[in-house]
Amino acid sequence: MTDLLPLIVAKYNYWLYVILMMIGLYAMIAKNNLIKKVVGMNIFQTAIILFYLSIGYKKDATLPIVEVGHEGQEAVVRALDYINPLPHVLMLTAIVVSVATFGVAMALAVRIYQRYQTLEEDELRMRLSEE
Amino acid sequence: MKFLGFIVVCLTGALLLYGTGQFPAWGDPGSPASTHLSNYYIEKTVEQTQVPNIVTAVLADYRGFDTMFETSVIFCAGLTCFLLLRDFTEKKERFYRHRPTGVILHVKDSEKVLKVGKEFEHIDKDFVPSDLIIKTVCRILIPFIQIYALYVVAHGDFSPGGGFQGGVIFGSSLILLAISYDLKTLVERIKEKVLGIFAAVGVLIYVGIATICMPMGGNFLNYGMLAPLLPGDPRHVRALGMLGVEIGVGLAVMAVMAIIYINIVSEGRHDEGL
Amino acid sequence: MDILVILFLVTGLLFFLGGAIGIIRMPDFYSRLHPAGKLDTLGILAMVLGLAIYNLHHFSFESLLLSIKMFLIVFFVFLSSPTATHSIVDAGMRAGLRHWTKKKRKG
Amino acid sequence: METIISIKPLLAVLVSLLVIPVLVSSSDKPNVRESWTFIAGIIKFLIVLSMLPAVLQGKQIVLTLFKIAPGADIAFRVDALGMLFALVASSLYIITSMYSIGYMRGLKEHGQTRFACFFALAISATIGAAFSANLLTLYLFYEVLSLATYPLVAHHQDAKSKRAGRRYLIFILGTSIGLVLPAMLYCYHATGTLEFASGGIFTGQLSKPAATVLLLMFVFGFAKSGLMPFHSWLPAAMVAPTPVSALLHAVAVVKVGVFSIIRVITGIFGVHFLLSFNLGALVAGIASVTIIISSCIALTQDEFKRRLAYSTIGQLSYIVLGVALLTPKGMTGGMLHIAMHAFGKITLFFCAGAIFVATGKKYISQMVGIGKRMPVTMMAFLIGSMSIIGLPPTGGFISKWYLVLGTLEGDQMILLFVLLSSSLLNAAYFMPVFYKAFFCTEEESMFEDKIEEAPMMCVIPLVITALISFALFFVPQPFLNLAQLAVKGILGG
Amino acid sequence: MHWPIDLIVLTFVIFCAIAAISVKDLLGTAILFGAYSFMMCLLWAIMGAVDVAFTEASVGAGVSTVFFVAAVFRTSRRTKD
Amino acid sequence: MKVASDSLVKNNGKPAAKFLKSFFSFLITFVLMAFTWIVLSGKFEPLLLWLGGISCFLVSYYFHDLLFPDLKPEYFMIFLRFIKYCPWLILEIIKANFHLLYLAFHPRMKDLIDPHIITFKTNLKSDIAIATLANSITLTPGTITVTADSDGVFRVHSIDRESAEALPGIMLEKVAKVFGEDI
Amino acid sequence: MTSFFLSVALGLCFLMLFSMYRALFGPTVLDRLIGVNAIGSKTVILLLLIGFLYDRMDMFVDIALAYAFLNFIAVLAASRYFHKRKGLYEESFMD
Amino acid sequence: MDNYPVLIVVTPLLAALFAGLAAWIEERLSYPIALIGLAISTFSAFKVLMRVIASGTIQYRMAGWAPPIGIEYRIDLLNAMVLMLVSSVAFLNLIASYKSVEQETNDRAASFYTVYLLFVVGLLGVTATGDLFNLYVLIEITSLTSYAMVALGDRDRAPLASLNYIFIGVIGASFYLLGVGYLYMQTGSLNMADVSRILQSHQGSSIVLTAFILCMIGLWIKMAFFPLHVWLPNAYSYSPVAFSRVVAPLMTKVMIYIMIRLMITVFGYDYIFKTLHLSSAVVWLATIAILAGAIMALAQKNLKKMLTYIIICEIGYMVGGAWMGNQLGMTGAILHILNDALMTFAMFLAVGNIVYKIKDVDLSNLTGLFGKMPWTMAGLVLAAFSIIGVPPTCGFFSKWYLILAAFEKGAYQFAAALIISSLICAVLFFRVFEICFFNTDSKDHEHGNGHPQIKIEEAPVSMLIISGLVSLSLIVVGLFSGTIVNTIILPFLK
Repeated sequence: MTDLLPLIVAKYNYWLYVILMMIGLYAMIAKNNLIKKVVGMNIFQTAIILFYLSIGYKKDATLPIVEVGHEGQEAVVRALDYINPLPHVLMLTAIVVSVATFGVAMALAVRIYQRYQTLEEDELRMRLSEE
Repeated sequence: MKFLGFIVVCLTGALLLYGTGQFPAWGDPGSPASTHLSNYYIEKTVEQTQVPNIVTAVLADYRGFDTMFETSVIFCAGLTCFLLLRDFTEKKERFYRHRPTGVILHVKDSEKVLKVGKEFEHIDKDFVPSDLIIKTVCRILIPFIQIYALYVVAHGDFSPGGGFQGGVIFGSSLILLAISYDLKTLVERIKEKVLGIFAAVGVLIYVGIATICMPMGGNFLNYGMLAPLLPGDPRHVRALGMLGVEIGVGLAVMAVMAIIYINIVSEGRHDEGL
Repeated sequence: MDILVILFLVTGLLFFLGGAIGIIRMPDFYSRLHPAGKLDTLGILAMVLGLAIYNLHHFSFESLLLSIKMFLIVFFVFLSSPTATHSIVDAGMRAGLRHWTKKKRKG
Repeated sequence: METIISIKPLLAVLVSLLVIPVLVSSSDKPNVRESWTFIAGIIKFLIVLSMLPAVLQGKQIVLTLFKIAPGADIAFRVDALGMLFALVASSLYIITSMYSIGYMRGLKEHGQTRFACFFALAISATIGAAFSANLLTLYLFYEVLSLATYPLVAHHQDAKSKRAGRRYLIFILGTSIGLVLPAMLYCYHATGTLEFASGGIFTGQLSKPAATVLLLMFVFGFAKSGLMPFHSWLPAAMVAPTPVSALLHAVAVVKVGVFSIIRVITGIFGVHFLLSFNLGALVAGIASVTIIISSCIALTQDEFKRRLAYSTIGQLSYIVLGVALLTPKGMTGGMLHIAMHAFGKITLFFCAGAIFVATGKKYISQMVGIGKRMPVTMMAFLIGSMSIIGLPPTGGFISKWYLVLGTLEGDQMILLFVLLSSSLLNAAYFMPVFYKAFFCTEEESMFEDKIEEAPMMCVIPLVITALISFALFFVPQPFLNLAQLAVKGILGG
Repeated sequence: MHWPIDLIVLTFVIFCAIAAISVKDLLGTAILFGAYSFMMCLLWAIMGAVDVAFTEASVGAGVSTVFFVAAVFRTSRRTKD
Repeated sequence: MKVASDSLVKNNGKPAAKFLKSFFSFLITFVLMAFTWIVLSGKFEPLLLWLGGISCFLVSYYFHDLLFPDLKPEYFMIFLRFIKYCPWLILEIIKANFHLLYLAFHPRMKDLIDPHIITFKTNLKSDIAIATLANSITLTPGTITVTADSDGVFRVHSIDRESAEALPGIMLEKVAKVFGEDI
Repeated sequence: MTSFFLSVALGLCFLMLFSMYRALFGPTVLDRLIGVNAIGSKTVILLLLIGFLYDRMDMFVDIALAYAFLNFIAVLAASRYFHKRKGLYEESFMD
Repeated sequence: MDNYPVLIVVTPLLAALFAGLAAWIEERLSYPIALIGLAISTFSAFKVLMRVIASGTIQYRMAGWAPPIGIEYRIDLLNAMVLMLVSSVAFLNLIASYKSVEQETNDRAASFYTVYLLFVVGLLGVTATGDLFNLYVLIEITSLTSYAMVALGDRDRAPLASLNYIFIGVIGASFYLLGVGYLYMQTGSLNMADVSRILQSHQGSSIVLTAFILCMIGLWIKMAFFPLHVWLPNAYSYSPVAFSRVVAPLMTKVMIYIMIRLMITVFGYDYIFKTLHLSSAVVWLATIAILAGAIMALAQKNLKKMLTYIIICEIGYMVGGAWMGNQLGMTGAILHILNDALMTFAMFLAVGNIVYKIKDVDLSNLTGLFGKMPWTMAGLVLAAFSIIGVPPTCGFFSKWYLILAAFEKGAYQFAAALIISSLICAVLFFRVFEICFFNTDSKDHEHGNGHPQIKIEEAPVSMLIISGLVSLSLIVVGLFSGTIVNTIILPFLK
């Protein structure tokens, strides 16, 4: 037990990200409703963000915003004191992208509903084959 | 499909779990990811750019090129929603509401057009009058939210936030206006055309600032070259460049969020939303 | 000073606990809204108060501004929370949700 | 061997290609269009002819156009064999185009411009194939030729020609892409070059089974040669207008197939290589089977052009057979037969076309007594068929003579028997036509007793070709010399 | 130091994710999706990624939930799974 | 069905007065915004102050009619009275909250509560007064405003009798006093 | 003090579980909405607490503030749905 | 003067934004703006290509930061070629699509150009960049714009196709992003050259292996490699013509370019072929892809849909070639990027012309087209020959290298698949030609006499000229393929 806790602490973030990603992926593949799929898509994307941020985390470090000294003198910045900023930057971009995709997907869902009055994939398929 | 999905998911999960086997421990300061590039950013940012928020500095300067395209993505999303949903056709059936009394007229004849103005307003069949309490409270809240959004944009250098977040919050304030009153209020206040122009201009500010650096003798995006154009301490020129860029991002994002919301919620008819 | 902070925080926690319990225990949607909407609001007030006081430990102009900023949160919550509650209850009404009454249960 | 770098081969190819835009632009002025075709044909012939002296002196004319990969450029090389073929093709192009004017106008065919364009394209490809320096270039022009002739085959645009066109494509493209292409690439992979070399390009990279497979892939792959399992496109393609059939079966298409096989056997595998594995006999066997069977089928055909088609299949196999004998005489005979058969067979097709133009008859059984009505045509027919059968005062005799000598030289008595018996069969399927045309009673004759030939533009070409067939018996030199030169080059003697 | 909170919030996140995709009412999905975003935001604040947390707060809690509700408003709440 | 009047419709008036009114509302909004900005920012660098000024100007220029659709001089007094009202309200809230806490933790909660809806009419006129009253009602535990329309009719959901009986009562008086309206 | 904050934070997390129960299993959508709203208010405090844990309060206040705004907007939007959709057939002028 | 590399990407972006502005202010301006933007971009690409051929790889530092810190553009011969290809194809298509955009996107033309330009920006950026994450962002731009464009097509079916495209596209991009994350975790860097340098010492790591698999699967999804192709046919065939003309030739090819780039520049030959030994498996997969694509194409009744399956088949060629693990295969794959882009472009140009005149391109509607639109059909025929692999056209020469590579590796099944697919393509296209050639609906052509004079109804001249130009370029490129291989591909591979 004493060995297990450090191991879990060391890796659980990664394991849980995998689980989250599996949930998202499953929803995207197996769900029947288009909006559910969009949700799955978003979960999938957040899982990736979680993964990246887990990479960037550093124990006993503070936010990647440098504390400017109170009297204006610049303290020496030590890399160990700050969390890795690069994954944050990357993930900001990724979030933006996912929002954009989300908006477009929603717009499309509205369009599809306008046309077919349903968002269930099997019903859509039926409608398509009827025409 | 469910079974297939399950199998795919399990395979992917197995692959990823296999990959985690050799991961360095969570939060390990000595992992390669935290030592190679990031140290440079952490140690040099303040010195090189005078911006305490490293994330902003990396976002808008070191990797500003990414962010430029990120903004383009947002712009593109807005444009897409507009293209997909915007519907300019006039409906044959129309509803009018007499403003002072709240009487609703249902006009079935497409020829007859009531004058929309002070007395009558054009509504759709989903019309529900907005709630007084919500309306009043939101009326008070919205300017504060907006000033907050602008604060977030302006303080991207010092605190979390920046153009994108500020833009989103500003956009939400507009959305709040649309929710608490109705969509028409928003559309009347900020015309669709203005939003469209804002979206393009926002990205254009970014790309423009980046492009100006080239005739000034630097590489693309090299804000350092803007020193002759800007007032103030030349050491701060990069920070100023970033600020300009953030403002562009904020403008674009604000406009795009509003565009997306308006188009989705009214199916592109811009009459009545949530 | 610390005791004051702890006191406030614990009070806040208590309010939150009450809210949480209320949310679980109350019989219907409308009565659940009462603890959710109000106890949480007060909980926020108490806790922010505690934190703001703690923030003033190293007193300076900046930390004072920061504390005011924290109170800004409270200000907004006090404006928005009842509105949200009202909005939800209105939604419930319009959605046609029946409210739980004692009589019905007895009868 | 001396080589000359010259742009002439390219010009020869391009002439008829460049004339296409002109043809298209003058599509509503038939006379102008036709004269352009003529001019192009003559220029082309002259260019080819201008290279003849150099080739006869044993020189080669070389031109590299595009470098694709080491050892496989798009390049031209004019040697004796190519010259022989080009000479035949370009000369007959003039005649055929003259004939086609008469034929097409006589029948008021549609799409004459299209016809002329693709005709020009096809002849360009033929010349290109004749002059190619390596297998890649040859393959290129081979494919172009296949595709250019498709619209010609399907010219009528009705269900029958649709079927014929489809079959044509399936056989030709299918074999060339499915068999020749991999074989060619395998050669390139194994040797790193595709240049035709007199001794072949293989130097022991292949085992016997591999070589056999490769050879068979090539031989069957060039399905234009009509070797037996892949022959049935040819009779089907007879739905095309007769000038096309003439071009297909006498000059361009089928001969390109045979020519390609000769090139592969001599230039890629090399005579010695094949001899060492005794693979010549294999090809010869296939060829002789084709000869016998096709001749027998030809006997049963009533449609004139189909009979000619089966005859062509047989005659082409003569050429393959001759080359596959791998003896000097046999090869000379085979190559010579390209020319001789071309002139003979084109005459026959012209005759068939002329009859169709004049009377609208397609079947032999309907032609009883036609000799009285169209004596010139039928006389030409006689000469042509004699040339095909191999009877003395015609050119066909010479090539057959060499073939027979070749079998004797190679000690192949069975093949000799095949040759002789097929000659008999040839006679058996041609003579009845002639007999019915002239020797019939008044009652049997299906035509009025009045001489009414096809239009002049139809008759003149067939007279010319008949005369040339006749003349070649006495003056076979240009072709004979070329063939002998080619054989000398191949056998390195 | 922060790992217990981190772990708890992560668990919540996963609950929310599972619930969001299995609720049989799309508006419920939208609401749970909002909760999911809250949790994510919290998680990232815990991990020290304030900028990301801010973005997620503004995007996930604000805009994207609103878009979601808007889309559901214009389509239907019904779903079979 | 009654419909709330739209407060965004500009009321008629002379152009000059209208301009003055909007200018004042702009000014007050600007001051409010500037104060908020300073609280938020906490930095006094010239650049940031400039930016703050511009931001406040933009917001108050474009949205001043939201905060103060019809500015009256007595608003200042209202503001003062409102500040006076706040402590009482907070006290009331805290007091009542303990009541709710008691309810929540009570083992036999379901016997104690008796949810029902009551309706009452007030004479409040202005939107802001109605909203304030409604929010105050909602904040004081035991009662939640369900609807409140511009005629001053309130529907309130209360969790038990006790809370219901306290309404409208003293709170209405206070609010009416704050906004200078009759009860 | 830090450990106290940590335990308060953990306590809040624990309380969140209750709200989460409503959000996950709430019989109606509106119950979920209540749950999420409650989670939101707890999260605001939690964010402030984390700020203290990191000792970088100034950074986290902004987030908490934004959070308070945006939570409100989301809840408003969700409840506004019912103002429009369900009431359509009962109260609207349309029959 | 040294800013050409970035100008390639930035001018279309600026043009897109100005076109977007113009959409609100003066609609007619947006087309010329777009045209000018792409013209400058093409010119810059040409300049860059010339300079790269003359003096080797160009590095361009964004914002002046040195590579691992900032983003860099690293343009070598392969990049330069693909950049040239993308920009010129986009430019030509823009010229050709003026009329069809007007016809298809009623009153949204200006916005259409904006999205179009953004799409091109994405493709160009993807090609030019030397940074793994920048690549992702740009992939997302291309994806997002293509979702939009696809959805603009057929009013009934396109939105659904587009939504499915979004789902699969997001999965693909996310897998790639995950792969980059794994790489970042192992190396701490995002610059391709830097990552590659660090990876030298981590050959056996399971993280790298996972990263590799994830990146490849992501890209395969994006390029519609066989089992992951399901989105492509619907998405491409329902999109508006002006867009499908540019997405079909470019999108998948650029993705293949990325795959090759990752294989060569990031992971390295040795890692893939010596450490992992994945070559034969993928070549088998490619073989199946080719056959499956070809066979599925046979079953289609719509010209556009048939072509999309042929694209899937062609992807199999390129993936197979790239994974062959020898120089010939890589040469073939790279050459086929160029050739396939050109021939698909020519094909879709011709199809676009047909669609302009005949709305529905079901095969049964095409009767008598040779008579009606001879020039268009000439273009179509050339493109078809190129796809079949008839010699003087360029399609033959890349097939040449691919088959040789297969022989060299001993992957005979791949060669066989190539040949069979060529045959199937021949069958497919000649079926089309037959339908277009034989005018079955007019009954009065007994024996070739008295054909009714068919009225020629050609597409607009602008479309025709581009179509003809591109079709002719197929032959020119084919004939000069030796030059291309010797000056661009072989120096690059060495």
